[in-house]
Amino acid sequence: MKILRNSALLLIVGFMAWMMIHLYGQYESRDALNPVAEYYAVNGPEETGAANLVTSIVVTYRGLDTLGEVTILFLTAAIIGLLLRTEKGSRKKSVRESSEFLSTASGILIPVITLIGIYIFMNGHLTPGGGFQGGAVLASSFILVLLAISNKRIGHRLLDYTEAISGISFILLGILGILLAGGFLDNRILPLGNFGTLFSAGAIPVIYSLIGLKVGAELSNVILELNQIQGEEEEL
Amino acid sequence: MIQIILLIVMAVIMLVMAFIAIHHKSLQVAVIASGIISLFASVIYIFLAAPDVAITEASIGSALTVGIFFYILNKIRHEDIKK
Amino acid sequence: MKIFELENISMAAGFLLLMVGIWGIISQRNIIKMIISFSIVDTSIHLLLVSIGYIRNRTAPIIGEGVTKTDAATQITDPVPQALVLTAIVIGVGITALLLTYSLKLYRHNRSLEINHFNSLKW
Amino acid sequence: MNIFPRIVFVLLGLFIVLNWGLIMAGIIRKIIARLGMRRGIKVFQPYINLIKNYSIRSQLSHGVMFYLGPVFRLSGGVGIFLFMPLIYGSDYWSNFSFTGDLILITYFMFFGMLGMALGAGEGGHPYSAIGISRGLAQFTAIEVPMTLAILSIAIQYQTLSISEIVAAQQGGIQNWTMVTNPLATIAAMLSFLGAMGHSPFNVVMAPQENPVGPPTEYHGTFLGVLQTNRAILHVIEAVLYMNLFFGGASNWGVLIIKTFLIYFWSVFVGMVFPRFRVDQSIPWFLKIPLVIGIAAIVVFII
Amino acid sequence: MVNPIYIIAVLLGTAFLLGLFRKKGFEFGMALGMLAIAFAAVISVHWFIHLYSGTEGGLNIYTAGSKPPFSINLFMGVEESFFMSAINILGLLGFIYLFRAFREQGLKSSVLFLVLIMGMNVLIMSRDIFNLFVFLEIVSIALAGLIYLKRGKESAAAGFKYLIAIGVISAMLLIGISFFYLFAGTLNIDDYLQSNTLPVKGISVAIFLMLIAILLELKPFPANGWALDVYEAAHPGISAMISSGTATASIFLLYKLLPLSSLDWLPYLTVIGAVTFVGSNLLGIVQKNSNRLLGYSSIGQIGLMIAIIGLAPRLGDHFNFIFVSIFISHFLAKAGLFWISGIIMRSNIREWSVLRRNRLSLFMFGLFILMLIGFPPFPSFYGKWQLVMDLAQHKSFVWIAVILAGSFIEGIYLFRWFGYAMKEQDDEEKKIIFQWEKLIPPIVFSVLALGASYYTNNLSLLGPTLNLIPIYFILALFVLDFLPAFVKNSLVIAGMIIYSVLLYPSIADDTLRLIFGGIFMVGGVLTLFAGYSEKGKREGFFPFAVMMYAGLIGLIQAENLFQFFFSWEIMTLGSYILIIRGKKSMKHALNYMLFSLGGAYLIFIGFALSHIGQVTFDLQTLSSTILPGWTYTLIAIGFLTKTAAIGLHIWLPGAHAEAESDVSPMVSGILLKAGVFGLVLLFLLMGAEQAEQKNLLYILGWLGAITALGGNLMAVFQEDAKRLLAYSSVGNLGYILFALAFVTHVGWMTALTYSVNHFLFKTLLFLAIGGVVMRVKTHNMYEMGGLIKQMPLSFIAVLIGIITLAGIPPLAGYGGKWLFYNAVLSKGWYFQGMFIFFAGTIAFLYCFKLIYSVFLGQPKDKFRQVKEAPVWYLIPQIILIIGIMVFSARPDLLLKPVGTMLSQSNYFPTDPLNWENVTASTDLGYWSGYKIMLVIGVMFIILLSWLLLMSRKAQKIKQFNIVYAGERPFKPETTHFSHNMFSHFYKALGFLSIPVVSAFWNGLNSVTHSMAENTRKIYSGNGQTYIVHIMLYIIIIYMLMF
Repeated sequence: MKILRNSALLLIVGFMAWMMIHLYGQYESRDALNPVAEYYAVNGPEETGAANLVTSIVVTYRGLDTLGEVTILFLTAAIIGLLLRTEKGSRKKSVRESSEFLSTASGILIPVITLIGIYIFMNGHLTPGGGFQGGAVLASSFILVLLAISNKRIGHRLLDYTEAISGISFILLGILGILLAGGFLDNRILPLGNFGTLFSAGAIPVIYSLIGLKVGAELSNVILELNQIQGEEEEL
Repeated sequence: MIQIILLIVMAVIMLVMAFIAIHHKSLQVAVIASGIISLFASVIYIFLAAPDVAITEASIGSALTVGIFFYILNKIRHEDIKK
Repeated sequence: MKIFELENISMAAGFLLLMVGIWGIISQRNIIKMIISFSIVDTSIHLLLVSIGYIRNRTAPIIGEGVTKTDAATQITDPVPQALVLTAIVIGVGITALLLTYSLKLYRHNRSLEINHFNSLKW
Repeated sequence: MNIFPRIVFVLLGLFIVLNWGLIMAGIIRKIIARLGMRRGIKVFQPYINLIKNYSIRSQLSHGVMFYLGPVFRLSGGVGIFLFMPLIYGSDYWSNFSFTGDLILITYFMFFGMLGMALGAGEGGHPYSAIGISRGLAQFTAIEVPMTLAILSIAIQYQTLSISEIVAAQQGGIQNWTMVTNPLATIAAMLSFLGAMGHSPFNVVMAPQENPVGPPTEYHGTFLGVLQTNRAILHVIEAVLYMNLFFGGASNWGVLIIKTFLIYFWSVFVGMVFPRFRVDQSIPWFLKIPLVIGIAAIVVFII
Repeated sequence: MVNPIYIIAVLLGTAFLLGLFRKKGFEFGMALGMLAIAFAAVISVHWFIHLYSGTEGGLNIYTAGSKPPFSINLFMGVEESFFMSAINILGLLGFIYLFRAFREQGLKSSVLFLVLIMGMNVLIMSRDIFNLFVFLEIVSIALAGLIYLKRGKESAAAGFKYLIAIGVISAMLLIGISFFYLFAGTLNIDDYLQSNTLPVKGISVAIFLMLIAILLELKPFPANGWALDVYEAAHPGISAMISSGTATASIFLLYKLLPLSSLDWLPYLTVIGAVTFVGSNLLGIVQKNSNRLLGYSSIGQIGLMIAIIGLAPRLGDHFNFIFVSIFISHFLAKAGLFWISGIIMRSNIREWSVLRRNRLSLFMFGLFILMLIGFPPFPSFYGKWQLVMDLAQHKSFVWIAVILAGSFIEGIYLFRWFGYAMKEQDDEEKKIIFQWEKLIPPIVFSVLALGASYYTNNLSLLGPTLNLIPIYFILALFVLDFLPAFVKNSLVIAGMIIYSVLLYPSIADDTLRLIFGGIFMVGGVLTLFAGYSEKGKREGFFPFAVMMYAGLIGLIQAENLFQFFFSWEIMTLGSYILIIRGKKSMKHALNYMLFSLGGAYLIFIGFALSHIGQVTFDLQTLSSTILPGWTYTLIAIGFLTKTAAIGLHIWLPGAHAEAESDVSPMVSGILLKAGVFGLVLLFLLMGAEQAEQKNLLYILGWLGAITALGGNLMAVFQEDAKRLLAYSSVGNLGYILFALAFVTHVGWMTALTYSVNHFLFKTLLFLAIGGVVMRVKTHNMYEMGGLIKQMPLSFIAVLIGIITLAGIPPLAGYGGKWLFYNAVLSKGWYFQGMFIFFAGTIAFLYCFKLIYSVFLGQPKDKFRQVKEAPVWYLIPQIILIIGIMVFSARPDLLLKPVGTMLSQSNYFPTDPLNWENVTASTDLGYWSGYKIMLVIGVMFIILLSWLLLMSRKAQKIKQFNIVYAGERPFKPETTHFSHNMFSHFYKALGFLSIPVVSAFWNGLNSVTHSMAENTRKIYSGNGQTYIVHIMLYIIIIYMLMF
């Protein structure tokens, strides 16, 4: 019976593979950029002032995607909160003694990791990396905070505020783009500055920092929500 | 040429890992295997001139995802113990 | 040497990985295994996308060492797929986290991780 | 013709028919008795019965419909008489047949039956209703061959007017429907057996033997009215068959002979055959007479 | 105009902001959220009004200060603004609806909702494929969270299944998008479309993956198990959003992306949509859970919309109208129904009877159900009409059949459900609260539904010609439903009389319409009189009574096919609701509706066929149809359903018998004539030659004959008085049918005479028996008896009625019989004629049974105190009796004009009837109604006097005294012989009444049900199986297309 089932499923995979082979068969190695990419390559640095073209695309040209993406993380955190929320709405406080070693280590590590994270998203327009990566690093530092300190309420509020403020600022900057420049999320509301320096590329570093903060807060929130599961739910 | 050979090796490892992730009995091993897949993928991204993607994949796709997996596995185990 | 080039190999690897992931999704009854398979599928698609953007012998799309503003068009790989992958990765994480949370929830409700045990709704 | 002389002739005709009906009933019963090796009643016994009933003083009425039942019944009988041309070629004896044709008579037969059924129904005796239900059920089946026969004649003569049907049969026995359309005649005569309610189709009256039933619930004047009607109806039904199948009558003598023979046919059959139950008689009518009736039509279609 | 991007900004900003709020700020947070959605709604509606009325093409919204394809752009056109308005209004109401749920689950859940709305807005506006992917994910994830709003095991399982299904689908989408970028070099829809280059090799597979993913989002049958679980498990407020909201966005997405493909997707879409429509509805038949049922229905409706998109080339200019009207009906109705479901919190459709406790929600429920099925005056009716007409123009008969079959199947379960709500037992024990904030959204949508109907009527190609006065009258009656019954009754009667007077001049020249109009209107007023005997308010009766009469009169007035069909449906609807008001009529009303619906669809197809190659919908187009055989057959069968020809009759007895006392005469005496009118009209329009040539008539003749026999035979064996009369109607309609099939002058004259006769006597009988039933509270005749003393007037009415029915001279019925003989003989249909006459004598049996069992014999003890029927029942009876008498004495009053009309119709140039004063004669015979009446009357009086004279001393005794018979039973044990009166007849001919027809339909029914029962087993509840379904679906479609 199991063999029968598996061979039937294999057959499905086979058919899917057959479909994908059609795609693969059509693929030919590229030797030039297509017009859109070429536009980015030629005009991107001029228009956005960012050295990292991926960043310029992510933050400005496809900024709406990024907004959506940030929203998805936001949603995820909210949904996890909703899903794991206990019926009474109050979470049991888990009081766990932090080990001496952990608190000492985190005392040193947290500032370092946070700084790395901030560095990554601040320099997103120049070097590889940016808001997402930096955000992830920030989140890891937050995990350390979580392990180190026992009062999580403060952390939670902080996260919420960071998340909300960075998110709203992101949108406000986007709207400023409509009002002051060419359209929603246009980075030229700030001077483009000297190409290749930290304070260049208009609003990109600002936006990317906000994204970084928001992503960091959101990822941290996800972790926090997961951490707070107490398993006391007696639902149907 | 070395790049190509390396790439093939990595691809093979990824596939093997994928099989392990799917068929290994232990969920922990499976999760780690999936993390390894992501990790190798991020190396491939560097080969393919995509450092941004590589960093992201490594930090988010690999580390964070594996972390969440373990978190949940832990919780599930915890549930079992409790009840 | 059409086949043994970087982009071909990585793309083939992506497709193979995709198939393995799909196999995992439809064959594994354990929902954690299914979620792992989903993340494999995600990775495979990212690999495909990056391969699509790759152009042989070019560098990363960052203006700086070795890439000048003026000649960027002939020196860099396609930045667009990379931007897309960035987005896709984050979305993938979100969905994976959600799936995992749901699996925990399901485990609480049903004391089981087998997908065929969650069929109280049907027909 | 003016209306008043016509009324006079109608009343005269009615008188003749009534008397002939009473006498015929007496004669037939006498014959039956003799055939059964009995002495039988007096020939004038029906007259005696009639007079006796009309003069009974103690009378009971169950209600309006009970009262009206006999009126309906008699109206049915008299009505058929009124719409029936009696003597061929005589305007005096054609009654009110100008108001309607064969169809009218066919359907007017129901009038009396309905009234009778309702009247008896109000009597409250269950046997009345049983008898009526049987009678009606059997009647539906009787009607089928009859209808086929009528249709067959109508096709044959291309008219529904009785006078014209009679006219078409003049000039000797070879022109009678009996000869020109024997199938229709057979079908009609078979259904006539049922219509007369003699054995083997007298199950309708069977509750009488209990000894109750529609006629016996009535008494006195009511019964007198019913007896009057029966006398008229038997003759006039025979007249109908005579007109349709046996060349009509050109004078009263012929009429009396022919009606007697037609009526006697039903009595004769009844003496030979045992009684049918209703659920037997209905299929019977829907077998042989039906087939014959259909054949009677098919002959004319082809 | 406000830039639509602010919708996104405001919604998202509010969502982010709400993340900050804690429990204390809940109300404030909700207010903010509501404001944000209201803002979105206002802006989108504003844009819609602006773009719809203006000449502008729409607004391109650029982001990031560069032009597409380099940056993402949004587009706000008229279509976009329309769908956005819909979604935002839905969102606003949905938000209000979920107020309590949000409070229980925390403000975070309302954040999800806001993001959901935002996502859908972007999905509609965005012109960038990858952007669409991102926001599709947003929408999916937000939904995945909201599914758990209700909490619990089921919700968790459904959410998980949803997530994995969406995961697979979005993987396919993403692969498609990736390779699309590879091959096309752009992610912008417009850019790709404008490039005008030949499609790149290989791109078709990529586009296939994209489109199939979007299609799978639309839950095509059978790859939709996950969606059904979601519909069932989610909070109804969320299900409403999925069904009306995300489906809207997704289908617009499909519409938007479709042009990308160079492959001809349209035929496949049609097939996919049609399979979904029929398959999903079929499975709905056996569904008991209301939310899941709504899910099946949603999926079906979306399937229909997909099919319409697929059929777009055949619809041409009408596509927008058709699509939008179907869409708006689904949109409003489905959301409304889900909302109502959430109000009453009952999952079993049988328990929806609680709706009766709240009139308003019951009304809304009915409104939405009817809107879904496509009854007039709702937009979907117009949409389906136009759709079928256009499809017929392109000879796409298969699609017409499929679409109507699907609609019919949908009708089955929706009307069953409606029946449950109307009639199923309501467990009073269980309390229910109708919360105000949950009632607001469905109320708003009901109002919108009515508004949309009005607007569609104005917009449709034929609409403005519709006579809306009756509709307004009906609406006014809904509003005035709080008045006492007698006020409303007077209003309705006055309204009908006024309308008749106004109507009269327009039909005065047209005898045919005058006759039927007379039956409908006079009959209507007469039967309404009986309604005065009702105490209280009689809620929900008058609007539907007027609806039925409006429909009937609409048939008379109809100038074109559309108006005719519109009226036909209105009439069906009104009568259905009147019938379902009866005590035990749930099942019968359903039967009635299903047969009517099926018949109406056949008529519909017939009309569509006749419209092929025609420009107008004028009734005359029927006479020049290019497919006469099919057209006439279908239309005729449709009308035959209404006249309950044998085989299609099984709905009638129950429906007519179980209806209320004064409704039975309406539906039996009057409504049935609609079918007759339709047939007459059809034959007139067919033209004599067409009609003569067809074997159709011959079949029709036999059908009529068998119907007459079967109907009467069945009537004989009934114990239920009203059922007896109902079967008798079947039989009588058989006569009419038979006579119509002659297509000769005298034949038609017979049919029309019979129609009038049947109207007179059947209305009379139903009224009389209805009056009796009102008093004795039972339908069973054997429980009655001897009522002549208590109800003499009713007795007289029944007596006159049955004499007319049986065709006994001198009353009017005989005229029909006489004409019949003439017709049969002149046509030569002797054997069919024999059936008819046999049926006629059988009629005698049940006539006797009716009058005897009820009025004669001995009375039952418990009925000795009953009174005569209410005076309001007697008045119309008296009027009808007068009518019968007049018509008996002077048949020429009717027959002469009919004869003239028939002669003038180029149809039967010669009138075979010669009139000499009041004596009619044909080649065959003659008949003088007046003289017969006179002779019989005089004779009767003479004989009566004779008897009176002779028995003047008769003593009156009680009914129990049957001492002459030697019996004297004790009182309670009556000797009333009534039950199973014709058992001997049954022994002889009962085999003819074996219900083969019912057995056939029951068999069909059970086959359908077991088919659905077996098919739905594929939804095993296992999420993995659902994924396998999805993959198989992709593979199969792929194999079909490549």
